[in-house]
Amino acid sequence: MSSKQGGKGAGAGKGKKGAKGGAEEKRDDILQAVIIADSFQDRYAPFSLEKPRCLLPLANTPMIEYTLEFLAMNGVQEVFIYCSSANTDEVEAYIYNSSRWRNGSKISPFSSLEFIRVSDARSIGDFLRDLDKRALISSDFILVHGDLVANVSLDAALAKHRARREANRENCMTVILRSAGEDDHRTKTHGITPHFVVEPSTTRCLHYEETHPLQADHYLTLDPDILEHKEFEIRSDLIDCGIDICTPDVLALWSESFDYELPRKNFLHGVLKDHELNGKFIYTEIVDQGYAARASNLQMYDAISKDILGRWTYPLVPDSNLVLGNSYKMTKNGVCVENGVVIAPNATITESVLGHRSSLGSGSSVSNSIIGDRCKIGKNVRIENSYIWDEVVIEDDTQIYHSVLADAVRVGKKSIIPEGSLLSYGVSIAPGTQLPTDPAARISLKQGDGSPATDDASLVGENGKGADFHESASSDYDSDSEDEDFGTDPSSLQKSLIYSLEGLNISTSSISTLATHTSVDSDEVESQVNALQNADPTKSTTATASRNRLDSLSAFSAFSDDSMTGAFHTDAVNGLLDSLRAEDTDDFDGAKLEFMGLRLANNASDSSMRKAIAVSFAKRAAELTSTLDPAKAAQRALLDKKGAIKFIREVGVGGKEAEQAEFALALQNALVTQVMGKTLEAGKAGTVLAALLQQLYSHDVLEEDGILAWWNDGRAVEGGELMATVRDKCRVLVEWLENADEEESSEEESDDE
Amino acid sequence: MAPLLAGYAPNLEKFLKTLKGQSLEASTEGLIALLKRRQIRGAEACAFATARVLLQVVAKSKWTDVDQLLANVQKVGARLTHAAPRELVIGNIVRRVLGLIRDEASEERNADNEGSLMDSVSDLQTLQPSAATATSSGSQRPGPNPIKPTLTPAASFVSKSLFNLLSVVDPAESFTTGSPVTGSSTPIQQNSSATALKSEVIDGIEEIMDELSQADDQIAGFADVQIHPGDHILAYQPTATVEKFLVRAASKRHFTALIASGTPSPKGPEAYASLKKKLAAAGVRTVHVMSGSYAAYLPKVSKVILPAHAVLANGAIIADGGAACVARAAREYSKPVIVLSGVYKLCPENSSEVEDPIELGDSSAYVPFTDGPLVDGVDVESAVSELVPADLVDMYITNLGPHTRDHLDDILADHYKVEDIDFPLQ
Amino acid sequence: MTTGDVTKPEPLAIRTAQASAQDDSTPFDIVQEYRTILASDPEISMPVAAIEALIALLGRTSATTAMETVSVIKTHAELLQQAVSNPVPLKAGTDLFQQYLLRSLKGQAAAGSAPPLSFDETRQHLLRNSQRFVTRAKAARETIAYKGAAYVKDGSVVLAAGGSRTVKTLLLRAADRHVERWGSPRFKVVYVMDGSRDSVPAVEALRERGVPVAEIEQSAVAFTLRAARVDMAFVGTEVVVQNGGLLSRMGTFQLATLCQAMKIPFYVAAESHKIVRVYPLSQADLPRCGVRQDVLEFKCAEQQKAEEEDSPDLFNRSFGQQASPIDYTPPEFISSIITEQGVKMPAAVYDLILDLYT
Amino acid sequence: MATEANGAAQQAPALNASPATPDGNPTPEPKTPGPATTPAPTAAEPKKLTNAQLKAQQKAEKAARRAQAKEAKAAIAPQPPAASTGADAGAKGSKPARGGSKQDEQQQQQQQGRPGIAPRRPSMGGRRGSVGGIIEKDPRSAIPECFSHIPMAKRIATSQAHKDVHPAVLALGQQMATFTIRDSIARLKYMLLAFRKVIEAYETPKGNSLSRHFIPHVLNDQIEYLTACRPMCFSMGNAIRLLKAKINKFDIDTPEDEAKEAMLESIDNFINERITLAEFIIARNAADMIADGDVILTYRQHRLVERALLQARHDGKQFEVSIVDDPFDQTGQMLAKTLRRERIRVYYSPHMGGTQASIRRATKVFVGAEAIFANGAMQGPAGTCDVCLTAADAGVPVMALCETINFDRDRVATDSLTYNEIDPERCGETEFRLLFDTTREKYLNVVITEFESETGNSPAQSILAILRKQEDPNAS
Repeated sequence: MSSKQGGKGAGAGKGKKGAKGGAEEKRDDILQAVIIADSFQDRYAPFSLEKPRCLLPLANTPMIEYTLEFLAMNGVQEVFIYCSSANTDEVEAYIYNSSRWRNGSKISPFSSLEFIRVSDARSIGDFLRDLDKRALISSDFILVHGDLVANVSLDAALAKHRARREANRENCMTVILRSAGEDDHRTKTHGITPHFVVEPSTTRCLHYEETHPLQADHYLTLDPDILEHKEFEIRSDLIDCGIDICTPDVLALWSESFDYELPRKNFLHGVLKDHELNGKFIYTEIVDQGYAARASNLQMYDAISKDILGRWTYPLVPDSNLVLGNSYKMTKNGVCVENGVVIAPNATITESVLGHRSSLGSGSSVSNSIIGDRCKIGKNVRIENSYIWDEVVIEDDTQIYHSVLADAVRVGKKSIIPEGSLLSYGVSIAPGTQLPTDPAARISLKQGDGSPATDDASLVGENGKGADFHESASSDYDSDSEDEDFGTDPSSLQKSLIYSLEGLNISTSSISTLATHTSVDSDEVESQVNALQNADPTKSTTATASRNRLDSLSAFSAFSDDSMTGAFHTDAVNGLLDSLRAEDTDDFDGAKLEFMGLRLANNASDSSMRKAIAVSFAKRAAELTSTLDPAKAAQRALLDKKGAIKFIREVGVGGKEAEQAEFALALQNALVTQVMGKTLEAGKAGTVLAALLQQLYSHDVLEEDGILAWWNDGRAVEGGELMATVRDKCRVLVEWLENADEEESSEEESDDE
Repeated sequence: MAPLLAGYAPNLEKFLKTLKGQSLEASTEGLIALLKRRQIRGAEACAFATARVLLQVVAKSKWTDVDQLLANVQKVGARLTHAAPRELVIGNIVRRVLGLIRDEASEERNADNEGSLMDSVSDLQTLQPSAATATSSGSQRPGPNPIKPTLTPAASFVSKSLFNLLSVVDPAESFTTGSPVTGSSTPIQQNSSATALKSEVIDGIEEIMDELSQADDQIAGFADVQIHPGDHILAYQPTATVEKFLVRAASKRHFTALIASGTPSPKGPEAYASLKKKLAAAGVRTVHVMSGSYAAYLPKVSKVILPAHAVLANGAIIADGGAACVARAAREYSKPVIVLSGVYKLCPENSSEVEDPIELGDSSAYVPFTDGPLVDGVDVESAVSELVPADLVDMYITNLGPHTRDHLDDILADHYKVEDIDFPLQ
Repeated sequence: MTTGDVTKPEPLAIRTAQASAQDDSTPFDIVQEYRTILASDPEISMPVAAIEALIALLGRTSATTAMETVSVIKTHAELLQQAVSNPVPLKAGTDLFQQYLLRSLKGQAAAGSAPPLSFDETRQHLLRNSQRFVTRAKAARETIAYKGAAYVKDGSVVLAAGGSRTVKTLLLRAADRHVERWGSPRFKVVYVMDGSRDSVPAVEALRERGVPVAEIEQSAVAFTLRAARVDMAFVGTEVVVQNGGLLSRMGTFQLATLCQAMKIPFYVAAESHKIVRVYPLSQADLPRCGVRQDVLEFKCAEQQKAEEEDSPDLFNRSFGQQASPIDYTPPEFISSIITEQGVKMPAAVYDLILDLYT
Repeated sequence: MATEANGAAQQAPALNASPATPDGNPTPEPKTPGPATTPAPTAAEPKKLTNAQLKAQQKAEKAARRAQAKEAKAAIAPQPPAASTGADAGAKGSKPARGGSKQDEQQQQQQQGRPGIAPRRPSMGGRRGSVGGIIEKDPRSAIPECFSHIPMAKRIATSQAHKDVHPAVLALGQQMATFTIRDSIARLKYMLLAFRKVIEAYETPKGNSLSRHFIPHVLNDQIEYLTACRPMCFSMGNAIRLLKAKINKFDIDTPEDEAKEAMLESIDNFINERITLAEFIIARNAADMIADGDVILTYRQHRLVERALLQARHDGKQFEVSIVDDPFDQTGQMLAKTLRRERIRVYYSPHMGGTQASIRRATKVFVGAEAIFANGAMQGPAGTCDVCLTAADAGVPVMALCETINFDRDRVATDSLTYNEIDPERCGETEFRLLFDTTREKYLNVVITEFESETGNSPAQSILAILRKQEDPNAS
């Protein structure tokens, strides 16, 4: 049924395009962008209770400023900002008060900036479905989030995207990713690791999946079809900055699947998985120049702030004063100060930012920190790696390490704020208080549901203000709670400032790193896969508390595979081949039974069965070519054994056009592989394929549409000219099919008899 | 398809295109944003963009008398300079335009001879410099041999000064006292038409823009004098200016050019391809020295050529990072260091006045962001530009000709009015 | 000088009322006048005092014609110069004044007052504004301070020497700038204390402003320049000579030499009216420039004794108070001269002179 | 037969010595088990691998040496026949030849194999392959004539090498030519180790005496070949001089085994004293020059400087390091990371542009010297001179770290073009680069050598004095 939808959706998509075709060309020079200004997450809790995430200060600048600047930097003309009713007002107010961005402002770099309010939105998906309805989008547009900090130039990516889109309307989306290298990198997301399966030759994205240390098994399940690709990489070294270049079809896709909520976990993963249904292609643009990251949680907030201090985001640095009215100056020791700061002569400050009219008392030291406007910092205060927002008061002799203090927080004398503390708006810590270390405190004046919290003197001291923050019952987070319910939700890993897996019971099996294997000799591969299957999971390397990641750049042979399906494939192919080769009997039912058994044992997907079958017959045919001419070989391979054809028809293919195409493609791939495995001369491969297809056609296994669908399928020509040449050999057949009529075909048959 | 080829990202050309239709404010802010985002950078581009915007100010901004016009130019100018504090040429262009206005204004006033004792003072102050800019603007017109500025304007530039202890009036006070004498520095329009002034000033600004576009050619005009047969010329990170210079020399002289790319360019050996090609065409041998350091080569080098981002009043220059090292090495082997710079890059600021001339650029320019440990642990400081102390430079070649350090004062005097020297501090 | 070239017929000098009044009273003692002026105002500098003195003279002289007046002024100027051991600073003032008169006499535009005032107008102007000139001189000092203050950056270490009020003001302005930007002064000062107490006010004032100041002996300069990693040196001067060099209190040359050796910028803060038409060639050349000082007295025991007997005589020879010895700092040691007219290369000084006296 | 076996046995260590280079790679670096999978490397990456490689090879060589030693002893005692038969001319002649061919194969593998597999060789490794291609045509043709007098490494097909060149030397020559072994001290060390093998394999022909025959007929060929592969560094020259002196001292009728033993022993001592121990003491001496609160500026990554800094850190000194790097091979990044691991604050300036600014902050400058000439001038990696000049202007003291073995008693250089070397992969008009530059003695405040404690710190001008002192005891 989902397939139907797919069909409809695709159709709708096409229709829309057709309709807009003209307009599109005209408006191609107008670049549009959509900002998702609401994440529907609470990873910034408790701060996000008071202010929408995209307005929270990052290096003393509201995040959305970076996002808008990025769009301006890339010449975007029209901007649509999506907010949920929850916080539209605030965001809108902010934009409205900014003489730079306000819609229609003389000095705005954008020709238009519109807010779209979706009252009942529950997820980003809802936004995009809504956007689809509105049909505001005329052509390629850039989809970003309100917490994006980036300086990458999109020109190249846009050009490529456009070129691809013009080549094939189904190429609907390009995902911008920043490579971040092998090693641990502060700017990679912790906890949840995205894995992109990419075909290097085309940069096409084949598969997307997220893993996190809390999940029981650390396997990526790759759709076997992926393995049809001669080469692909599993990239987990990437920073996903959430920049997508989309054609309007993308919105159509969202609409088709009403249940998608998240652009990656649901949409990207889903669309790629159902590729056969929607026929859409998604590509990646992996940049290694420039900066791009999302402050999607506090850890990223931390990392990006550090990157800004380290000028990795240049020119998005405080002393560029991109925000109207700022006048930061870069001074010695990487210190950036606004006008009117007061730094006592013997106060030391390094690698930090100090906001407008903030003061630093004598004997105090600030390092690797960002301090907002109008903060009062007393004498002999020590601040390290911390983020102090506006109008914070810190009294003498207090120490603050790696914490976030929101606006108007007040910390009394001789207090200690240890690593990871989060002090939300207006919290006040009484003098001489030492906040807890493990777990670090998250103090707020409000509770998760927004209701005021009753001050907890035991935490914030006598007549301090604020209490330990509890999230609304819906997503209860409490670091004291047992590991189980803590462990269930990976996002909980990202709710703290400091990433740590301590105290979590994490299964020690790492993401299975599949053997790298460049040769394509199928037999070799099969043995390879067997080896994988036999590998005892407990033997697999144990995860440290740090991230587990696949070796980011291992080239995969078309046949190496995630152990499960891989195993099935091997056994199945071997089984089938044996019975096909068998001299004594010409019965195929035994093989069929065995096969079905295997299938159940491994609950192999249809596609993997399809592939197995295709491969075995292709191989058989290939073997036979050594003695016979291709045509005969194909015929013998298919017909020697009674029921083989039937088996293929029932198990291997199936009625649908798409499935038939897949089978054809599988055959093609298999033969090509044979050629590469030197078990079949290149010349013959094509003819064999042609012969096979023809046979299958004449035995009603494949129908005209199926074969034609395969013929027109992009993948049939992807991956080397070998594929192409092999395919070409079938041109005659195809042409013949296209204007086929009964007699001819029957004649053909009779000839074969 | 067009936008595709050009790309969407804004840049100087795109900006200039927009100027026509836009409101002045929009243009100003537009430029400011581009400057801040470094999407317009480099002396030439900044100078040109500034001139264009100031032209808009004169043409579009609302003003009825010279004081207002000056104020408007100063206001916009100040915003631009603050947008890119390290692009000193912006300030220069603003000063040039201010001076221009003052000249035109005073001429206007002389036209109708109200030359009373009162504002007569200003005549003398302004007349001679105006003569000066006359000569220099004369030299700005295209022509093989621009006239070298005479001493007179320089003298007149200071003549006001020595006596002002005893003089009847001096600007310092006239600013404070609201008497009509204030006209001395910014004469109030009595009955001369603003429109006339406007067109005059606009012409002047266009002349400045001509000067910008012709500077390189004029500088190149002095090449063959400085470069001799058999020389080994080390050109540090040659710019368009240097390229013209060398190529021109190549047409007359047979020398060897060592192209010094202080840092690996993304283009690799292909960098400076056009320069190499042109020189090769002229039969000049080029060696592309792929090194960060040059002390090793200097014994063989006969002259070092540095392109300047800006030349400061005391002769120090701001140049690409690494230039100071080359200059030092040159001094070590006492080889002359020649700085190429259009006059418009000559700033009245003194090296000690300039707010920290070392611009820290993009850390990822040379350090891969993909190197997690490095990114996290190490304070990367990649200097885009740095200050080459005055004592390391031997000669400056501008579109007016070759100069020594002591000369710079005169040129400054020719091009900037005393009143504007302090811009934008005032 | 297009406007000036036409010389106009001399109008007869009219005796002004007040001139006639004082005419017959006690003869005018220029030296006395000069000393009282100097004493009256600690802020006033020698050239300006000299000018003031001459203006006073102008008010008192019975001279009728322009020529007369000029010669009277001339003789008094010379009197004045002979009266002091180091006449050069005075010369700066007197020359300027005389030149100003001469110009107007020649009907030539003294810049800043064109078209030429008649001689009498000039005279009137001078008499009327004599006080104004003093204030202008002080204003000039402020301007210099304002310009120089920009040189003192966050975290820099500045070395200063001598009793120059200009340098003092300059550093105080710098402190103000820093307070504006940082809330507190972010630079340090090393003050070279020559035996005199002249620098004490500056040191106190700076410390008052919260600027950390270190006082060092002259002998500690070389050490300090490196040890304190000094970024730049500021000195005042008594005069700036024709080639852009300095005649200034003893020790300036030494300081300049050390700075150059250590590649530390050496800045001079001087009002343009301190520029004087004198061209010393070397330390030995000072007497030719009219400087009378006996820094080098090689003596043996006898002379030593002899002098102790007639010490008073020794006193009269050099006129007490401003007898502090000076030395000559050649231009190549000077990074630049900060004047109220802008920052000048030493070489540019000659332009000023040329323009003034030709 | 016996010879065959013996020969093979004798070759064995030599063989598995150099293949060990690529394979086993026991680098302490936690990451990337096998470099084969590493992606396109940052310029720094392969450098580390090279280090690792060197370590690896070192290990292997040691192993080889031990094996050799055992064998030698065995050879001496139980089976004199082998030795004697070994004396047979034919066998002797054939042995190196055969070995040579075996080595050849290895070379081939190393040559073609490596670039394909992965960037195992230094950053330029990838391209060297290509250079190797061009190399057959005269590589020097493109060198601008004003630099034509400067020598350059050259890859010589092992087949072209003199037949008597020992396999181990052949291998080493290639590794030097390809800059697989790059650092001067490393080159010195491996040369000596190779010579060890040469000596072990050497048997004095009938009617000849080792002391008369070995140098002219064996050693010189080796030296010639090595020099052809890459111009010798000063330390190599010095070492050879000392070795020859040693040999010449042998009495004509010193028994061969005794002489060989003596030579081997002196080589081992040499390595221990002049390299291993020296490095340690220099680091020690240099570390003592660092005081709390210092900001040490250094250029690129240099073995000695790195060790010194770590030593100082280990001594609990509190200081910061400011690294200026050569943008064309960013070895400084490696140093930066190493220091970070020791929680030393590091400022990193990727190119010369940062020098002036960094110097302002620095209190001392440490540079590693390739060599120091008789006049006290220092040869260092290109760029060192620029750093020292800037330091001098800013009045920041410069310390040069250098083993005495790198002192050159005879040669004097006042500029960088007298003795230098062209980067063989940048040796044309489109790309040209010199590897070293020379810093005049007046810009060096002190040279830190392996002399005990304080006395190890000498003014550059007086290195000859040091040499004199040094040689006195050594002369025996």
